[in-house]
Amino acid sequence: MTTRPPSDELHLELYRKMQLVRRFEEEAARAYAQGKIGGFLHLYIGQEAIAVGVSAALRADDYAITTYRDHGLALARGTSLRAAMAELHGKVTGCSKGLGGSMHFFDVEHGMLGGYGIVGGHIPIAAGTAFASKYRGEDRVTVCFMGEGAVSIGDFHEGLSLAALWKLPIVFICENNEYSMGTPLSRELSVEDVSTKALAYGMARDRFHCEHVLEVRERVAEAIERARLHSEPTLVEIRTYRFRGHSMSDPGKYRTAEEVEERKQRDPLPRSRGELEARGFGAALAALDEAVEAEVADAVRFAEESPEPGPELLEATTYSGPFAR
Amino acid sequence: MTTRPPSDELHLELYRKMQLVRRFEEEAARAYAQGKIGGFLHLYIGQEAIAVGVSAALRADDYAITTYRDHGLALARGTSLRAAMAELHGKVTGCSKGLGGSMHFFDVEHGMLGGYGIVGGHIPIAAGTAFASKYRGEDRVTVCFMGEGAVSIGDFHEGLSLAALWKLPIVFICENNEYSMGTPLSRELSVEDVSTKALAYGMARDRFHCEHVLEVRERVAEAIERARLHSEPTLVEIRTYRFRGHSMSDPGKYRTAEEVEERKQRDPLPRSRGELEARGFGAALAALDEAVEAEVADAVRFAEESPEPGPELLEATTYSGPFAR
Amino acid sequence: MSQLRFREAVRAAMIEEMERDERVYLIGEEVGHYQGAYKVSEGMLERFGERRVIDTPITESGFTGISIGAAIVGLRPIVEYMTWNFSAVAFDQILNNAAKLRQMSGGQLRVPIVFRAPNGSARQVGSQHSHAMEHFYAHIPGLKVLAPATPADAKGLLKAAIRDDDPVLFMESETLYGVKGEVPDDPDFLVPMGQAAIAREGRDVTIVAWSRMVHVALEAAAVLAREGVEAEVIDLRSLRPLDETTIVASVRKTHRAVIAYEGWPYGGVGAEIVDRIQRLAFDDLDAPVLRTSFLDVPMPYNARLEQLVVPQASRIVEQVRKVLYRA
Amino acid sequence: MSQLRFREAVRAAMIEEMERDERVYLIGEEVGHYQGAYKVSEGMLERFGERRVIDTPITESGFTGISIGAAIVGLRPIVEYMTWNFSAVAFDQILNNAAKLRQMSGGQLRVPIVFRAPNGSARQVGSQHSHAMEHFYAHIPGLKVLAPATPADAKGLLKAAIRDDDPVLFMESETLYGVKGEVPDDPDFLVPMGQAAIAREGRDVTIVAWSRMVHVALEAAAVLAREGVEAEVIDLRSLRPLDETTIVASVRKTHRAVIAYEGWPYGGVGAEIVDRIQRLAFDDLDAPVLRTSFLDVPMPYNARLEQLVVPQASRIVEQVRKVLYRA
Ligand SMILES: Cc1ncc(C[n+]2csc(CCOP(=O)(O)OP(=O)(O)O)c2C)c(N)n1
Ligand SMILES: Cc1ncc(C[n+]2csc(CCOP(=O)(O)OP(=O)(O)O)c2C)c(N)n1
Ligand SMILES: [Mg+2]
Ligand SMILES: [Mg+2]
Repeated sequence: MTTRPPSDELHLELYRKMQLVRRFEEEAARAYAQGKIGGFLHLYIGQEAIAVGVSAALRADDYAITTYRDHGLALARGTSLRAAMAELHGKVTGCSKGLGGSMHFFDVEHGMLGGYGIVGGHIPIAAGTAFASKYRGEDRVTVCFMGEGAVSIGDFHEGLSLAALWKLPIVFICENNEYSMGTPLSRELSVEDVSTKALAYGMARDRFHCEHVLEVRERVAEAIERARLHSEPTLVEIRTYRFRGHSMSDPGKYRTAEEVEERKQRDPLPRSRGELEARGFGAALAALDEAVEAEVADAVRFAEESPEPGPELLEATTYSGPFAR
Repeated sequence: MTTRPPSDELHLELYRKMQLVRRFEEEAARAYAQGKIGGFLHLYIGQEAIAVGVSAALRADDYAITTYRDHGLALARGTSLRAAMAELHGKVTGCSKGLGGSMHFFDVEHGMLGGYGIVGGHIPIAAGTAFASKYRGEDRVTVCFMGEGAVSIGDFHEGLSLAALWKLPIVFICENNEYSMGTPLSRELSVEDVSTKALAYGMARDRFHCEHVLEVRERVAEAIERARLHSEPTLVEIRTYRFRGHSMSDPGKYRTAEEVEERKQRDPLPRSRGELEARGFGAALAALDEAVEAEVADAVRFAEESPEPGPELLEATTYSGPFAR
Repeated sequence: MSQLRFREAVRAAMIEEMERDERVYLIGEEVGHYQGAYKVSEGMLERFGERRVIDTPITESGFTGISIGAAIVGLRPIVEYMTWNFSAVAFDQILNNAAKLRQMSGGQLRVPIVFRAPNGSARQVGSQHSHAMEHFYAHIPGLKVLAPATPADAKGLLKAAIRDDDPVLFMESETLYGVKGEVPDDPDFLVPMGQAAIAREGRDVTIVAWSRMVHVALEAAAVLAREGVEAEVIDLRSLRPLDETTIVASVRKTHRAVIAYEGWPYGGVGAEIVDRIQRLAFDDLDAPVLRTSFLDVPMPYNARLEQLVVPQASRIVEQVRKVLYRA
Repeated sequence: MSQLRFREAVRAAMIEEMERDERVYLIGEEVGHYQGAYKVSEGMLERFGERRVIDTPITESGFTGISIGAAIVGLRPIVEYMTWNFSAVAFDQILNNAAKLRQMSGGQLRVPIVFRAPNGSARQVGSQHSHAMEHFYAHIPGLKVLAPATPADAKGLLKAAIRDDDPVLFMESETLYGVKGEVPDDPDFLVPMGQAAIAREGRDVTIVAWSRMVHVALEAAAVLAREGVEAEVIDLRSLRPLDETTIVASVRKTHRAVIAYEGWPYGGVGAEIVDRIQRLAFDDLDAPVLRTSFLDVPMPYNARLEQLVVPQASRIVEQVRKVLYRA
């Protein structure tokens, strides 16, 4: 076997990650429909190129934080499929011991500092991790993901105001998927270009459509470098689209089937696959896909067979020290 | 006696109002030092031309709302000196029956919808009064005053976001006096030009130094017209300076005596007086000043002699209906 | 009378009051085009138009403040939070403006506004989405807090709340929305605030509950009946004002009380009720008043642990046995 | 031992811990260049520099969240609010992140952070600036809440809080800042959380108080002594964890209890203490437990009405007479 050029190697690896996230979530949706997973389940399907592309631009010790739509980021950063699927099943082997659930994936070892359920609330938290890096004189970077629905809320403003004032090493990534639940951009924002918010803070900004995982990686790498080398924040708006409902319980009546179909034509995942096929990696892709299937199946089995968390965890995870009653 | 040109008539009247506010607060400061007034007392001295100029551009039925630094606005809108001074003395004859105090002047009859103590908290409230005007199809306008210290907080962002999205008939007036308590602009804002915040909302904006009460009136009148005729909000930043401490308990060590002196040279109040003198109104001014002195003295006497609110007011002002315990 | 689900009763109350009074409007996330995150406002946008059924961006503090502002100049807003959890970002507006504006203004202003949303635990929605927020708000003078358990009370109390001149917080429950019941059609059917209902009569012990927990308390009462214990179940309906008269009358009869509700044990509405009972019926009490509430931890996602944290009928039964010294 | 004012004791605790541990920093409005709105942090900027004594814009939710974020990755922030009132705009951060992150993360994270500020009534600062915020926060599992009454306890408890791995809310009082007392100099002097102190021994009635009200309770006890009533005054110091052992032991001895504190009557810490006493010392109680709190209204500006709303020694005395059936 000849060695592949590094760029193809990378592209294959990012394809694999996207495929992993996609297939993981498809199986999660199935398990949810079977009642094996409860609560809310917000799928990332359609947006995988963002978490995967951004993660590829990060160093292993960088911090990442996101919303309740958090499976993709956790997997992209390296959380095992087993730990992720077990978390959805509420098992103690899950990345948050089955206490967090779909919306609250945490995996500190992989720099995944969590999925958060209150829109905007995690933005100051993310700025705080960047603050800590700067305080300690480290060159770690934080990336903070949010939906475009978050940009009108107070914590967005306070987080960005302070990040700009204190020049924190952070990249804010707004995944603008055009809908906040059922609300389209036009009913959400007086200026649809989210990146203009950066002007108010004198913050660097970028804006592009998510069409290719490698482009995501490259564009965001610039912002990450700005954070790492100059300790300056950036607001990056990435236009994207989610193919599924807001969560599993959303029938998605606010969009036409044509609109969704049209967007699926621009799905970055098959685009990467197509390109890689065209470059002669058909066999490699088939092998990758097969490995992904095996990994997902293994994760489901693992999750189903894992034990549940016991009640002794409740108080021990409420306080680190003695329980305060 | 010959009739004066209307512009001089107006200028004299606005001079009188500024002088009224200035002398009212000087006497309030004296009463505070004597222990006759308690709590916080935030003086507006130096900024009078703003409340007076803006109020001159308003219709009597327009709404105005501001912060705890609220004496100037109440008096400019028509609250009697008696009611204002009695409020500071905690008397039942006060504009808030002695229950509100310095920070919470309310005078609904004069469209003074209050002084508010939580920085930024009144901004959505103000937007709500504008919302109501639009809802009812009235052409009333709301003006909402705030310090530049308020622009980083969440409620500023949410209030302006919604006002822009819903095209509410409101004018946001940021009185940028360069300090938020002891914090100078440089430690508060990454972009010192507050009006740039409007870009994030696609909102009209204006920005100028408060040098002349008539200019304030004219410039803000444009924004008021935009609100009244087109139901569109504006963010107006007016640079100004407070000559006293943040409140009576602030020694103001964060500014040099020279800086304060230099700013006092640009005090709009003596400037108006000077101009009017030069236009031959010396005698009229003297009469005005004398009337102001009498009015202030009367207000102090009234306040001192007024009765205190009785305990029966407490429950009756907590609920409109039966007390809910 | 009509058979309505809880969500339909809430909707009927809103529709009737909006038909009656032009100043009433509904505002919140997804209340309009989406027909409500839990379909409570289904059809209302079509009926009343965008002027009166208003979709908002995610700005709870903003639209709360805006509606308080609209209320002080004469409108009568109904503010829907997608769930009460999200009111936490609007906490200051509720505490410092809704509850205080009347008093700060020396009585010049009124704040006729209703805040409503589903409250308490749902199913496995986890730590940040399972709060019982009444425990924070009932503490605050200037506010009223309602928590009905049946469709009829939901309709009658919500209509009373909308007609009230003070801020009223109205607690619904996702898990109750599907519950059916008889609901009066009379457009002037109102349930007065501050009056509890006796959901079940009994002589041996008083169980005080509200909202969803009334149904769980009735389950517990059925179990207890099989043991020969006749529990009186009080459906509070209104938390502030609190109907201490009904509670005390019942305890005078039964001499024992258990309070069952969602929410954490430290303080809150439950502790307040304990205080009133021990203060107003001290000599009638044959046992300490006990409570059944959430366990004292954030809500876990795992279904079994969640069931452990949320009060079940069996836990109420246990507490009743304790106050009867049968444990 | 040194004679220190309360504010100096708080400052000494911060300085010692910041000297000891590089990860500790102080953040808030006017804590640096201005030397603290109430001069608590006077001199600290000069000593530690802008890196560790950080002035913020008015963004309570922002700098609360930032400090929680810094805490989960290993720093140990001290967050000062200008007063606790302003924490209301950061309520969601405290409720949903500070208190929950450990549990949501399955125990992976710790949140070693201290929030501190003056709390309760000051003098005529009116409706929006006079909140006793402990009643909201003590309800929340995941948080600890302290409220010392003396300079020594302020220092010892604050140091314990800073060294603690969980979020601790520390309630000071503007009206206590000038109070002097003996304070140990030992840099390892810590007061353990969850242990109440007996501020005055007595046998006839137990008065439970915290923060500023301990001093008012002692005043009341002095008045009562003249009537031949020996009141035991418990200075709680810590509200969560709550030292029910000390309270119950005292009530077992005195058979009567009055709770005196700032804050509204509905629910809150006061009601929780009532619940614990009636639950754990039911058979020892000779009278209902009574409370002396704020009247149930927003704080009025007028000085006389404010004094009426805020508990005075005379009101405590009255309640004591009632539990002694001497009223
Ligand atoms: C403060 C708050 N308000 C409301 C909600 C309910 N909610 C959850 S997700 C969501 C929509 C968010 O949309 P967006 O930010 O665009 O992210 P997306 O779901 O598209 O990824 C809403 C309204 C919440 N979680 N937090
Ligand atoms: C949310 C909140 N945080 C802090 C305070 C305390 N505080 C009152 S006024 C003030 C400074 C405000 O400055 P600015 O907005 O510039 O208005 P100015 O006083 O200059 O008129 C601060 C920090 C408050 N009232 N509300
Ligand atoms: Mg979106
Ligand atoms: Mg200022």
